[in-house]
Amino acid sequence: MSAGAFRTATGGRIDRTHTLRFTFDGRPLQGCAGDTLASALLANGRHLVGRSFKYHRPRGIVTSGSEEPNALVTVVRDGGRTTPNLRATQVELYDGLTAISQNRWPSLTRDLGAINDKLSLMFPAGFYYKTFMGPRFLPENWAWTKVFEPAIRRAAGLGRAPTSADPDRYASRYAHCDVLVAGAGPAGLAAALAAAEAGARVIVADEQSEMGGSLLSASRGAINGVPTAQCAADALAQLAGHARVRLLPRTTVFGYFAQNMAGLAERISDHDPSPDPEGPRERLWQVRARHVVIATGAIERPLVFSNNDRPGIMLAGAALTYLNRYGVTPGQRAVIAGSHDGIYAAALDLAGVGVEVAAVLDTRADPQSAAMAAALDAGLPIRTGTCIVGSRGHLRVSEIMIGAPMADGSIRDAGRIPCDCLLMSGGWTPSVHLFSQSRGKLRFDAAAGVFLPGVSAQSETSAGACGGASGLAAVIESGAAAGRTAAQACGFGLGRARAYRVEGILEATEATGHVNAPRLPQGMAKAFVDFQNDVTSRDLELAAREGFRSIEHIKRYTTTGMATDQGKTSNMNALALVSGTLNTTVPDVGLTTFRQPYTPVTFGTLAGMARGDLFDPIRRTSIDGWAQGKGAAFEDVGTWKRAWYFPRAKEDMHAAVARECRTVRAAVGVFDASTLGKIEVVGPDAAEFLERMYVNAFKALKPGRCRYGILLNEAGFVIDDGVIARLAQDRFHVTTTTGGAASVLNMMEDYLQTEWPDLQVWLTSTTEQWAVIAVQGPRARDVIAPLVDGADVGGEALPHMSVCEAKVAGVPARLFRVSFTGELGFEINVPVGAGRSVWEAVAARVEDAGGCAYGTEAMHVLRAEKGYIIVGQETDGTVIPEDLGLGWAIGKSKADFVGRRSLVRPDMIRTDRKQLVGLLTRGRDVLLDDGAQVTSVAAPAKGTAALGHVTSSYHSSVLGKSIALALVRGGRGLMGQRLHVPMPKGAVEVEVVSPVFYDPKGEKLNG
Amino acid sequence: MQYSFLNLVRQGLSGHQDWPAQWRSPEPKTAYDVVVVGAGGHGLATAYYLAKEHGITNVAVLEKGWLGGGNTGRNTTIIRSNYLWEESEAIYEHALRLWETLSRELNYNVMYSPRGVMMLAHNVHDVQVFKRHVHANRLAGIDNEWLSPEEAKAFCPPLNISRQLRYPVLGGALQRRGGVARHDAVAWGYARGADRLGVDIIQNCEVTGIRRDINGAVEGVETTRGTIKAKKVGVVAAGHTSVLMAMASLRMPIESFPLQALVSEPIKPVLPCVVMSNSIHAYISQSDKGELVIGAGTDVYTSYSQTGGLHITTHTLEAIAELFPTFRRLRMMRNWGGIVDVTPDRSPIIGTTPVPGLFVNCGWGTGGFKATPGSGHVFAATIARGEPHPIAAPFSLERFVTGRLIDEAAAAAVAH
Amino acid sequence: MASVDAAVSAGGGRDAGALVRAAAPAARFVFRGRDAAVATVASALGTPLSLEPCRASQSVGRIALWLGPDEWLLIAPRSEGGLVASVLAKALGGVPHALVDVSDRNSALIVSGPAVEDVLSAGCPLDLDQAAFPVGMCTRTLFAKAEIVLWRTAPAEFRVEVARSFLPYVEGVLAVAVRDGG
Amino acid sequence: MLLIHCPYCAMERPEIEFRHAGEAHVARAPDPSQLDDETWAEFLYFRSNPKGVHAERWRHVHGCGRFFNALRDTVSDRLLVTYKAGEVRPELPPQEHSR
Ligand SMILES: Cc1cc2nc3c(=O)[nH]c(=O)nc-3n(C[C@H](O)[C@H](O)[C@H](O)COP(=O)(O)OP(=O)(O)OC[C@H]3O[C@@H](n4cnc5c(N)ncnc54)[C@H](O)[C@@H]3O)c2cc1C
Ligand SMILES: NC(=O)c1ccc[n+]([C@@H]2O[C@H](COP(=O)([O-])OP(=O)(O)OC[C@H]3O[C@@H](n4cnc5c(N)ncnc54)[C@H](O)[C@@H]3O)[C@@H](O)[C@H]2O)c1
Ligand SMILES: Cc1cc2nc3c(=O)[nH]c(=O)nc-3n(C[C@H](O)[C@H](O)[C@H](O)COP(=O)(O)O)c2cc1C
Ligand SMILES: [Zn+2]
Repeated sequence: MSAGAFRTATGGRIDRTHTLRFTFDGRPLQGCAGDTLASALLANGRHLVGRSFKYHRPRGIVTSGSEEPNALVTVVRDGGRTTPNLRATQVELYDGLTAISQNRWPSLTRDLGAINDKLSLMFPAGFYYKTFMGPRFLPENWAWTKVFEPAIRRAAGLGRAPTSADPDRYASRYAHCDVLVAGAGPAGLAAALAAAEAGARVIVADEQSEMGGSLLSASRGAINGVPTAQCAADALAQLAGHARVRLLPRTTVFGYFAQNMAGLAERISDHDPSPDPEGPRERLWQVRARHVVIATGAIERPLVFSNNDRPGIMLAGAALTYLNRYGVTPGQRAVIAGSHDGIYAAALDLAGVGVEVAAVLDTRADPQSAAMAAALDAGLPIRTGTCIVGSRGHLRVSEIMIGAPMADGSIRDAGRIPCDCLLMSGGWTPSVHLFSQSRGKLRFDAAAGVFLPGVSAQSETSAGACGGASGLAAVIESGAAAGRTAAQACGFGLGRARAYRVEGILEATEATGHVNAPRLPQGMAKAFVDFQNDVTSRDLELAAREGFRSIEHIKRYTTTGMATDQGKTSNMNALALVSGTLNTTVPDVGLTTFRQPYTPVTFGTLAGMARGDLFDPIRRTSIDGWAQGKGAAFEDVGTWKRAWYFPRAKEDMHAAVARECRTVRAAVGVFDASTLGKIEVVGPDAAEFLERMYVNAFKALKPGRCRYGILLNEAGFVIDDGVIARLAQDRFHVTTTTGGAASVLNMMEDYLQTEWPDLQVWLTSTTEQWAVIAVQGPRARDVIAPLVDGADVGGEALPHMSVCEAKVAGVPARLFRVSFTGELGFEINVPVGAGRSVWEAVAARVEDAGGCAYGTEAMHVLRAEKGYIIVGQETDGTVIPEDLGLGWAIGKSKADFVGRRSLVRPDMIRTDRKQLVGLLTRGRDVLLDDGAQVTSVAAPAKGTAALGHVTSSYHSSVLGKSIALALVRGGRGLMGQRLHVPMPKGAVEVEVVSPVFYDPKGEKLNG
Repeated sequence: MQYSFLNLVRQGLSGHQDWPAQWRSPEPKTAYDVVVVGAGGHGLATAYYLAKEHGITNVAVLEKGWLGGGNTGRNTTIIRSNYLWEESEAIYEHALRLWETLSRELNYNVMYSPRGVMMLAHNVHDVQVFKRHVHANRLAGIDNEWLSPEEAKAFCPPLNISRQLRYPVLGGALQRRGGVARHDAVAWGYARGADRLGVDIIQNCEVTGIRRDINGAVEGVETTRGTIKAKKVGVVAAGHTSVLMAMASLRMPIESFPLQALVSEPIKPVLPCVVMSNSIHAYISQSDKGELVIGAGTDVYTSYSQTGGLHITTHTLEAIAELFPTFRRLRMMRNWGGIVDVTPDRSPIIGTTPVPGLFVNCGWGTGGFKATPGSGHVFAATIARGEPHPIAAPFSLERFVTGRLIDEAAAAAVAH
Repeated sequence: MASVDAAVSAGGGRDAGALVRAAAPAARFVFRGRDAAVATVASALGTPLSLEPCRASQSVGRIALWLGPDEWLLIAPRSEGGLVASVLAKALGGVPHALVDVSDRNSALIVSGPAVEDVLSAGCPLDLDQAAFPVGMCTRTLFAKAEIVLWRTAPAEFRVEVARSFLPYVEGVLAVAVRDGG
Repeated sequence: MLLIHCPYCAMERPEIEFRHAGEAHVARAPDPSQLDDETWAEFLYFRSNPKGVHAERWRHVHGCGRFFNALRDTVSDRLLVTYKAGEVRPELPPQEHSR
């Protein structure tokens, strides 16, 4: 037989003619198109697929869906595409698939870690809190950090992270719809159809490769005369016919956020043996829906009994899915057990394909149902009032022990049944995850023993099994009704309701079945509640015994529900156990919080296309290309790239910067200042507005003149500065720091709109309108004069701190006479489109004049030589103008400006505040570290408070020595004194000097 | 019963039947000497040190939910003391020293793991700021060292130090004594310790009012389990501080924001240390169980909802995936939020209040887990003596009036 | 969408079909002011300024995009820039207002094609369905991490105005989005 | 991600287009120099930070650029109403408070 000895002859949705080869732990196997890795492994009789987290117990496939706790594998692909911790139940088989098991060494069948199982008495829940603190004779924490913790870490974890970078791409999309349907089982499909037919814009997402949910596992029955298994395809075809319906298979609705936003993770290419290398692997959808229909079904619960975790023990519903959807039988001799009618359907279907049904065990004493009657008719060996008390077998179950519960609560031995698989059903838990994430309140349905959606918090409806509907007819009905309600909530008419007639189904009589009272183990045996994290019934009892009452504590102490399946199959069992142990009710104990994601979501999917150059915008000036051509090095300033320095042949950064500085001082330099923020402030009240914003007086500023502006926050601290030019009575050109451009504009708008809405003044960002070419140096005027048309650039006509309009190199420009170097300087503002050409014209003349282009580093050195501050370097959000020696800038006659009141708070008028000073090192070449501390003695005792710190430190090639700016306590009163700067190699003696190192009289400003 | 390897073995042989409750669940008494509001790490530590160091054992810790269920139970557990300002250095270093001996002190393994905290610099400005920290810390006797990108990579192999990164790693500041601890164990250890010294920890008991006598001084609290008298009340309620202080008609310089964190599925050890990147908002370590524990940024609006927006998470994972390209295929397993109490200068408020008998310890914002032992220690002293412990003194409420802020945010963006 | 496959491929297909091209060079002005000035501009420009939020108006190649209750982005052919500036300046005379030339501040892209909504939805959080974002609607918004002004000029065509330095980024994201069908 | 109704654009827009701007109705005194240190500190730093209905400011920064006010429930994060800057805080129907 092809593709597995446990494959049925016919049936299922796989393509038997299309054989796929794959390997598991190196062993070559075959499956069929349409298989999952799990179904293909089972078809080959392979149940053992992994080892548990803590005890390394052999584990098999328990479920057929995303709730799988055990069957986690690593799928190996080329390069960085290997992925750990995938659920075999969700991995679609493709030709050549390579999967390996995890958390075992040296092999899955012989795993040394299994010793933990033998020693498990030492490892109850939370054991690590109680030990590893000694031994006493060793220093505190020594053994823990050196021995125990490393050992624990090595033992923990499941799969291995890839070792090379992920080469795949991830896409993302915002989407909007009227109705989002989560889950495309019978309820979801009926809802989608109803909503679509009412005219709504619908998105349907289902995490599986094929839509249809439980319909795909149906073996009998019909809806409106169409066999159930065919119904999904019909519904999908109809949905596809609606232009406003979007079907998203392989897409998990993983999160339900505020105001009906849902996060969806679409898996696009993992199922493909050779995916399009250009295409994305997965896609994040952020969907805003007006109404959400949650139709996510229900999840079956395991039974809790001794050794309930052996390979070969699986959920009955899963077995049905493997049989009817994948054509796979779970074994040759099956025992089927549970407290729910589902077991009869499973038994009948298995018997129907020739599996020997060794026994059907119903824990209920006297169940009555059509399903049971059918099983009786078929002659299946049914035992009611019977439970399972244990299992045997090594790497696979070989036998189960059964018992009969007595009236006094004890259990009478009722024998053993040899088998190679046990199919169990402890009932069904409605998937209320998304509802709960939407912040809806759950209610406990005592009759069914489950939590169901109670009070909604958002516009949503739960339909089908997740909403508590039982039986296919009711499920479809609730889905259709939900779809109609949803469309109506979005303003569409109710429309005609479709009629659905369901026939021939073995309906369950109860929605879910009560949480099965666990049959607790005797002796050493363990009964697992949370399979993946190896949490046993005993761990839960221990937690209760140790005083943990809250289920939240019990969860964290035992780690139940904290594995990759987040307790999908285990939380209700844990809850039942705990409430039993604590002698209270399930709703009194309550649930832990449902959190997104519903199932794990790839980091790459969440990061989307934000990687490499698209991680954040890379902003480049219009002159950037020129700088690149000259081999400039760049630095990041906010999102901008700025030319940092322009190394010439063999120059390192130091040499290049030294040359650039000398050239500016001796001749002329040209600098790209385009990134400076610019705001055009226009209107009759413009001067008044700026007067209120900045510390400086602006009303008195004459058109054509500029002023250095300092901006404080309301707390009085310097947050920005820049040159502000008055272009006309009602028009200012304000510049800000590169990093401050957006926040200053925001702050100005804030005051304008909310504090002074009466002012007639408007703001426009012009940062990107103007390219700014700074020409600085004694020859600056010579360089630009021939290029300027329409203005006199002479010292009289255009004095320091003035502005005019002119043509530069033929381009209309705003020409500023300003200096950030202390040299004669101009800043040519031209429209960005002409930036490069004007720059080239200027740069050519600069070079002819013996000058050069300089970068931000030289700019920093030049300004530091002059003692000019840089916001963010000399300031750190705790500095007021007076600290910087900028008290002079404050408009003395002004009644108010932003931050003024704060400047007279007690701490601001202290005399021992840190003040900006210059520092000169004893040795001329000793360079202080940025941020080095300043102390009064060379070797301060540990814990001595510093006097201050170095804010800027450079080697000045022009002055032939190192210079530094520093904020020092009472610094202006310490001129000439010797202080110390402790550095890694010993303290450096420094002299406190004026922060203006170069041209203190400012004579060079005039060339 | 003492926790020890020997007792673990002994108990193992008898099926662990005899472990006593880690703490009692007592009924509240009508009066206590001190009531601590909030059974987070800080509140429990406060009670523990009140009993242990000041002999004040007639203490109740009132908790509206389950102890440790606030931010203590939802933080990324980063511990370090390399803060900038002297006042901060003093308190965080005080805490770090206590961390180093905490497991034995409490006889509870809190799994303090000094595996090193590395903060990455991505631009010249970052480099300058971090170097300033390094220098300041060294002067204060706090370890902090500067690493080149290559050294950073050697310390943390999965780190991407490619110069081609949008924000390349230009180096990092490493505090080797920094690390992580098992957050729940910290709450449980202090709870057990305090309980053993006689403190009543009363869960599911929400404080709904603060009672004051005719002189305005505190005389007790109203709770969902009745009135409880006390002449001294210490509020240690993190995100809920404003709500509690409003009960005494006090407004606070605090806003409460959602802060999110997430974990990946567990994987074998890949990340040996803690990595923080303030400028691109990513914080990551690997727990002993194997999950990557990742901290995100705060949402922009105030909220009491313990959840946050997806866009905050995606933003964080963008940064993580860029710094650790081998993690891109790993998957987020759970995402949650806490409510952090943020002050204007990102430094805590510890001390007295204008209401006699009412003490407050709050404002730890995004970074108070690391301070837990130190905070509890100095707050206990403050309550016991009725005046601020010297280390706590600079963190007074008055600083907002005088303007003497301790602005960690100004110098280093977010402070985890 | 005729079949399931077609419906699915609209979500992930690569033949989605959208085209990105640069718009013709334009003159641009930000006009800000109060009611009196608004009327004056409208008549001088020959194009009414929409007072309805998020609506564009245009005639004879002159375009006014509502950006805010006191803010419009005026766009004209590049060659008419000088003319528009002087006409407006003259008309506005003593009326308080702000008119700022931002011709070079922005660049513009035209994105068109049957998949244009999906492609833009790769980065734009707004509902671009015609019912929600009809022809003639314009607004500042976000495209991934860049601020843009988005204007629907035809059922399957949008104009994207973006600050100059963000253009490579926006083009980069668009290129990826087109390749991925959104 | 919240959905916020901008009263100037007259439509709901996604949160990422907005910038939160702190508590609303914290008025800056016309002449701050008249205030004592405590009152000024109150204006600068002290906030009501309520658990429940909160009046706050938002700016539609990547939209129309306007600052406006909103009432939001800080427990459910539901935006109850938004209104233009300068308008008085609206009264909510009683049931909104209790949610
Ligand atoms: C996601 C996240 C990541 C973080 N990461 C770090 C990190 O890496 N490093 C770090 O140092 N810090 C971090 N922090 C911050 C840190 O968690 C907190 O600063 C610290 O845990 C605060 O401890 P606490 O004891 O003061 O507060 P909590 O643990 O929040 O305790 C306060 C308690 O008060 C209770 N309470 C409130 N109101 C009442 C009432 N009316 N009556 C009774 N009880 C009440 C609450 O239920 C709560 O249990 C993070 C925080 C978050 C949310
Ligand atoms: N209520 C019960 O106890 C019970 C038990 C067993 C079977 N059933 C039967 O099962 C059917 C229930 O139908 P239904 O439509 O409610 O459920 P269903 O199980 O048929 O469909 C749910 C679908 O939702 C998908 N899904 C779940 N979570 C998702 C998520 N977060 N994102 C995307 N997709 C997700 C699943 O893959 C599945 O396809 C009925 O036929 C009913 O009789 C009910
Ligand atoms: C450091 C740390 C590690 C965590 N590890 C896990 C984990 O392995 N599995 C898990 O499900 N949750 C883990 N959590 C998250 C908790 O389950 C929970 O989400 C968090 O404590 C917040 O509580 P809440 O979600 O119940 O509100 C971890 C939390 C923290 C703080
Ligand atoms: Zn708006």
